[in-house]
Amino acid sequence: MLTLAHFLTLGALLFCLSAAGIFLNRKNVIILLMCIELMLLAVNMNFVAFSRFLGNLDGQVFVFFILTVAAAEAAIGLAILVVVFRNRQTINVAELDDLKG
Amino acid sequence: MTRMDFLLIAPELWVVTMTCVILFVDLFLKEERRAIVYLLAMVTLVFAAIITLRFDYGGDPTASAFAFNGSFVRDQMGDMLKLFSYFVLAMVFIYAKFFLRQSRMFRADFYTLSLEALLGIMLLISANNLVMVYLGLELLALASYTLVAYDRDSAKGSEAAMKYFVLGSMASGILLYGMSMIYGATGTLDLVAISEAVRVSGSDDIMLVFGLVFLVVGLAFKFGAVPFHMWVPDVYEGAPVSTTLFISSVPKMAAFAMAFRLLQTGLGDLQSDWMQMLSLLAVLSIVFGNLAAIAQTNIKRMLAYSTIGHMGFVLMGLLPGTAESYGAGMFYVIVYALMSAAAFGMVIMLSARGVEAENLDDFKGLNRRNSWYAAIMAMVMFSMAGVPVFVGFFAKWLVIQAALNAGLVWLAIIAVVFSVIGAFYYIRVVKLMYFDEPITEAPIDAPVDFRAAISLNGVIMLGLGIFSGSLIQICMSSFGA
Amino acid sequence: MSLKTILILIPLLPLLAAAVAGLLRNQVGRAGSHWVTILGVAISFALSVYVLYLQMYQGLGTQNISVYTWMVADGIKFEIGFLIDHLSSLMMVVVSFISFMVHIYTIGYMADDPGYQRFFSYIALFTFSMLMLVMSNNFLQLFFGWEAVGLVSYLLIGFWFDRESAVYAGLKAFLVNRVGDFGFLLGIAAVLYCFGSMDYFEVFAAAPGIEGQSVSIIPGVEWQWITVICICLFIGAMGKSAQAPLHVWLPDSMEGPTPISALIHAATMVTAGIFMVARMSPLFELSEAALSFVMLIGALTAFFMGLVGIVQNDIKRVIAYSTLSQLGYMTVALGVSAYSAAIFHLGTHAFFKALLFLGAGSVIIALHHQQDMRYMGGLRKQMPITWITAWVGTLALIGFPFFAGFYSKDAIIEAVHASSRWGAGVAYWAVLLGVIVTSFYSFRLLYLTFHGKPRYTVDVGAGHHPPDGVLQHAPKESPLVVTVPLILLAIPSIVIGYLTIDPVLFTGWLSDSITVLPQNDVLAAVGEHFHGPTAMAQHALQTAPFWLMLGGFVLATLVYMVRPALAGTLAQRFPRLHALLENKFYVDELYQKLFIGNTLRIGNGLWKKADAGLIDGWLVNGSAKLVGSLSARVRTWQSGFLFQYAFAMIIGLIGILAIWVML
Amino acid sequence: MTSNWPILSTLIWLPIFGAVVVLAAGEHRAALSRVLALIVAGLTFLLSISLFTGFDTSTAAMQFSELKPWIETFHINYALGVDGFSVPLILLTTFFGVLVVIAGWEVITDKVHQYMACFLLMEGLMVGVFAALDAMLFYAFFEAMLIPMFLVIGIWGGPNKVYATIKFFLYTFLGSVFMLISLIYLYLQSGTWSILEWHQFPLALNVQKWLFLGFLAAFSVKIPMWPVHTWLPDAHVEAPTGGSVILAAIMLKIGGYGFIRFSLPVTPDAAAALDWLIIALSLIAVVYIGFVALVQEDMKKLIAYSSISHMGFVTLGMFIAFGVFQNTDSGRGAALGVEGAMVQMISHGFISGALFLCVGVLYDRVHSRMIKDYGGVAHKMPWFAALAVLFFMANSGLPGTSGFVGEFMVILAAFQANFWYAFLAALTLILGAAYSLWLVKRVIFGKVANNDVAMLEDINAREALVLGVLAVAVLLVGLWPAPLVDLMHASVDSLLQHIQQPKTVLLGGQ
Repeated sequence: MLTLAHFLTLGALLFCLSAAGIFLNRKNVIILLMCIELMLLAVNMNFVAFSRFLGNLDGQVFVFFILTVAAAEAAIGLAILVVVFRNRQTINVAELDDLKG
Repeated sequence: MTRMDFLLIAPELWVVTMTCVILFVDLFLKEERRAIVYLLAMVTLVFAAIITLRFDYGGDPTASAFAFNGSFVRDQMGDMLKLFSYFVLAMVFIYAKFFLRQSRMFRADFYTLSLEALLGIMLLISANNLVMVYLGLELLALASYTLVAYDRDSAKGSEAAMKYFVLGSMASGILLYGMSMIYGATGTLDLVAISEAVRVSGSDDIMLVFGLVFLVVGLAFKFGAVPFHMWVPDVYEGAPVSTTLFISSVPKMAAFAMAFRLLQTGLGDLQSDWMQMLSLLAVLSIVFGNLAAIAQTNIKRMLAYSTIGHMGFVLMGLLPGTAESYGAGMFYVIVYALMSAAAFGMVIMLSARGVEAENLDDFKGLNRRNSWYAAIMAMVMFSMAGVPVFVGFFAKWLVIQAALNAGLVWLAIIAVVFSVIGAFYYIRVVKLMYFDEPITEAPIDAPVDFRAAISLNGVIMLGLGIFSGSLIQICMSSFGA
Repeated sequence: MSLKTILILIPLLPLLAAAVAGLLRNQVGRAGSHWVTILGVAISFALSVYVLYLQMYQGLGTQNISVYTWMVADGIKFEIGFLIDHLSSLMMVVVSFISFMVHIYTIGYMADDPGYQRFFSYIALFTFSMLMLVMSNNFLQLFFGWEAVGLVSYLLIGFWFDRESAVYAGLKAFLVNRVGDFGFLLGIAAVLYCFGSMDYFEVFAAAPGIEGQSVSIIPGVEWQWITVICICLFIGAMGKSAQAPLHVWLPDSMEGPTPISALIHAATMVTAGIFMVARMSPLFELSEAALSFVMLIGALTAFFMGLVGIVQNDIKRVIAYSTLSQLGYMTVALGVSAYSAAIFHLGTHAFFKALLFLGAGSVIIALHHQQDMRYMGGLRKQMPITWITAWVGTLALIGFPFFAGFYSKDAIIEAVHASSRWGAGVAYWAVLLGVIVTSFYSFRLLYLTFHGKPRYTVDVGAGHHPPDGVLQHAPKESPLVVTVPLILLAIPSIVIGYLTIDPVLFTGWLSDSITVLPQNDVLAAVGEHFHGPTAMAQHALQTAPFWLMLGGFVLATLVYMVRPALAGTLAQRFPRLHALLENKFYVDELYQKLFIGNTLRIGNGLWKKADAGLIDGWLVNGSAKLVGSLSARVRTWQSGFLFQYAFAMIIGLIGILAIWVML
Repeated sequence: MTSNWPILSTLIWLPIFGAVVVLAAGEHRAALSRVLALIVAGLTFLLSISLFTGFDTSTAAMQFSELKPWIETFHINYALGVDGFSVPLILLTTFFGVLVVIAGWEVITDKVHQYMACFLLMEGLMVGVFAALDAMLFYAFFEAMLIPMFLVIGIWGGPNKVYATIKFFLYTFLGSVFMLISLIYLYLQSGTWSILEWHQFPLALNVQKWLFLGFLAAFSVKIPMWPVHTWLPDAHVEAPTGGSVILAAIMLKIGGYGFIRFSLPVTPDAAAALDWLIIALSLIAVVYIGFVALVQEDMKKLIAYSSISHMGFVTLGMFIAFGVFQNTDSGRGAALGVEGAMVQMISHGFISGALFLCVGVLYDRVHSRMIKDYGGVAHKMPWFAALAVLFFMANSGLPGTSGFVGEFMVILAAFQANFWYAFLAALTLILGAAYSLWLVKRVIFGKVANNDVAMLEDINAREALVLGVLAVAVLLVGLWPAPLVDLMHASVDSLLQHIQQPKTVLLGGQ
């Protein structure tokens, strides 16, 4: 029998994975975008699980909103990625260090 | 959904309508008549203000009205923040127009995106439901990302946008994670309902505290509090100055409102927990922001670190969790938005022919070139440093008073000591303007609306200081203090 | 004119004259300035004589007159006012007379000086200050006059301000006097503490009340309050009256023009200390310890400063050391409670010492500002009047019977002899041996200056700045404005002692101002043997002082007239002693090393090390630097790398989680 | 003029609005700005005289009071009023307001309108400090004053002006923020910002001590006391003459005024408990700084150090009272000390102002402040020399000049408390004379040192007027201080009565 804890653990793992992905990845910006999506999915997992176990639909509604926003976010993220590439001819994270100090 | 619901969100509706109108009108505008967009945007703000003001609470400043099943709230705090958002945004529009024209970026996008961000801000200010908070936040954030990358040919701009986007999305994720935890612990997304649930369960619930931590982190990112501040300097520097001007001013008011709604309305019973988290963040921000600002040579970057320090003060106003302290925080954030707008307005004024006046040295000898604008910048700097009788002092005073009232003497002492350290880099700007010889003798010129706005903005620093009583009164009464 | 008006006019006229001569110097011109000041001082002299006349013959008693209230604070009245009794009216006459003489003399002495008006302004100002001092009825005004005469003295010593040495001497005089004033001020503060008043009468009336009250200034040592007060006040007197070890300024003050040396540094200002102690006799009488201290300091000065006078070559310095020595005599007299004798000697000394100085000044003019006695000699032929008056002054100084100094000095020696105060034995020997020393250096001066062969040559073509010992013109007698004051001063130098010894010393003429406790009254003891001035002079032939004086005369004649080579031989025979005297016991050198050197070292140390180094460098700039370096370091944390930013956020998140969830 | 006329407000706002008008005259109409500034300053001074004539010396109550709400939410009022402590200081301020305008007449040629405006602004703000009865109002004036001074030093200052002015600003700012914390704390406890009500507000000793230290941080920097004095020599040296004059003559006095207005009456028990600290620091200032002044090579620096030393008397006089009460039954000397401190402040205003003007006179001609560049000035500038010697004599506390009165009173008072206090304080008689007159010796007297000195011309009518007026003031106070001290008797007595009653008692059993 799957309990709430299982889902929450899965959510937490996904969250950790995505967070780790953001700061461990030093190569490709696209992987960052993927990690962000993953993070949102981890949250969705939580919401859905809670919604199911609390018997309250609000959580699932929230998930729909999150999915929608995530799509918009991805669009903007990719657009920025294009601009970055156009200006710098690279999408290497480690080379994005003009601004510092 | 009733008529009342729509009456309550009329300002938001007006802004969203006008945004669409502007988008549409722009399609048919020739390049040389683009000023119409600017005028329409200004009209939008003016009428938004009128519409906002028309709502009547029946004389009770603490009264609130709910719409859409409690997911949207109107109260005096929200309305005041909205009004100041319109006002500051109007300043931003005026300043930005001059810069965008000079750097050949005068397109409708800036105005529509800003208005969308404003919509996000308005929603955030009025949000009374976790979903609404999230939507407002994202609306603001997505528009902001785009604005940062507004100059498509700027390598720095795109780098800043990328960093902002990644970190911002991550912060959203963290915030959402916290929201999910709170949802799990209380079974509701409505802030009022959450607060009732928390009152029952108390703060022993580990899930609740877990959620609270994530929520605070998300908020801290929005404020730019240390250690979640890394985006601030890079974005301020990388973005075109018109965008920096926007990001540094209006959204701070939204962040304050969001923090108030989440922490006080929703999780007010956990005040003893989040107070300690916020005080840690506040101290780190004040210390780190002021220290790092000293070593800067780029004025945008310097102001970015100064923002971090100032946001520490706003957090200081939030954390005691009393009516007076919220009033202080609100006053601070409004004042900060005005100061920041004026400061970046001056940066724009000195940006000749679209080349940004990024370096502090560009301010050298300003008094010789034009003593009035030097005086304005000096007033802004002294205000930021917290020297009476400029309004920045009164903001600091209220916040410190709130902290002292909560018994946080150590916090107050750290705050004042680092505000003195911070005063150094502000008066260094004054030093450059007044004591040094100018690098260039080029006359300073700007359109008349710009000159009027910046003059008004500068005089506000002094006027609002000398006559600070009424604004303080309004801020305090919003929370019943 | 009421008495009050007269009294106000006495000091005020010289002040106004000073203001006119100083501020309107260009308007009144040279002649105008001397006329206005001389007129002012002359009227003030005449009024002083009138006041004295009132006191002596009209039965005008002691007058305590308040002029105006300076301020009232804390219930203490600080007033400006006059106390007129025999002591102060006597002093007023002495001061205004000598001042009057010096004013006239100055016309001749300063005739060619560009600072003519300034000089008259200064000396008139001095007269004002000194009169304020002696007429005062309270401690505040006393201190005012005390410092004001110091100021004028400073200005006048450095009158020729392009002379480095003169300016230095002025500074030195002021600072050494300030050391004295330091004690004086503490004394006044102590008076206020003990009596709660600044007024002489109130203080004197309350004085017996604090007898036996003690204070422990240094923990564990109990001192009588009255002794503390008296010693503090006397330290002031030591500065002003140049008593060892605060005597160092007086010889140097001879850098000033000679009229000043006569007026300030011989006759009037330097005696202010003596006057003050006499005025405070009701206090001093209560403290045996303080009086012993006063006496010993006086004895020390009287003998040792006289010794130094023997080897000086500068004519004015010899007289200056003589002054020191004579002031020592007066101080000794104070110390044995013979206040009247001190005042008596003060008066006689004022006349003959002013005479000697002015005589020396006359010589100096004749020799074109040559002051070194090694380049003088045989001037008696060219300058008969100066010569004769100088003899008169010398005889008075050494105490030749019937001359003024004889009566006053003999009275002091007798009084010391009669005293049984602790240390009086030592003091007696000091004043006794002082007589021979006085006699020796006085005749040495006379011989070297007026007798023997000239040690200068006259060379008409020598130019304006000839070398030492060469003169452009032959010396000649000084003009009338110089010689008349000499004659006018010579007369009292002869007769004043004879005429006044009886009333001043023995019939209690000063008893309205001076208090002497019966058990201390040595003058009464001396007075038992007094049978009139003539008898006293005759009796003197049988006493030690007379023979000692003669001894000095014989020695000086031997060394400087009979065998002039002997002086050099003696100096070679006793090189150590000679060097010791030549260098004035090395006191100046000691002070230079001990105080000036160390003061500058401390000052520099505190400034460079403590102020600039520790406080400013380390604390102030150090913390600024610390902030700067912290800032530079903090800045590097903003590395620019996205993953590090994200990492920081995660760490922050985990940190907060750890703190709040785990704890 | 009616008796209801808000004279204090006029004195504050007339110069401030005058400053705005002068600024509006613009950079190119220098002559106009000068005349306008003179008119405004002169008018202000004339108006301020009515404070003196209309002042009732028989009462310690506040006079010429004004009260209007300012920030009602926090009970902050625009409350003004003067007593025997503030009137002399306000008069001093308006007096110097006129003098600095005249002193800067021809000397300042760059941005005259801003220069004049800065000084007028400062004048108004300083009057505000002395007249404010509301702590927030006081603080606002207290801090706002820094800005014009910061600009004056920075714009018209010497070669190292930036370091000096930033140091001045931050030093003072750091001190005053601690005071702000004390003020806020007092408000939170008492619910009012009224300084007079704070005087009556009971506080525990422990709390008082912390508040006292907060005040001390602000006022000790301002006055300044050892060891937080190091901003002063730098600021003075670099400031233009007018700046130095105002700084020395008035701004330092604000620290002393603060002690009287806040430290003593608000926290009397802490003041009594910690008076040893102030007395020790004051005596260190007198002696230590005296030594330091002696070895200075820069005239302005020497005068600056001598100011610190003289300010030691102010703090000593104010805090000696507790020792006097302890050491004597009558308490005689306590009032003498406080009044002496006040007189010393006024007198030091005249003297240090005059001395800086004297240095300014030389600097304008030779462009050096170093002592070694002068010598024999008296040959070329006899009138100047006479005035300078007078002022230096006054600086060394010569009786008959104002410099004597305060020192004399404080030394007398110190003796009533402890012999050694008086002993150390009286050392200034020697040290003060030493550094003042040694400077006179090297600068004024001696042979003409070099060509620059040989080319000197004596003071002109304008300089003679300024210095002459000050000379009269110095002599007047020295010869007849009664009118000055009579002004403050009632206030001093009431202050001393007040500080003798422990506030902690009012707390009851706590």
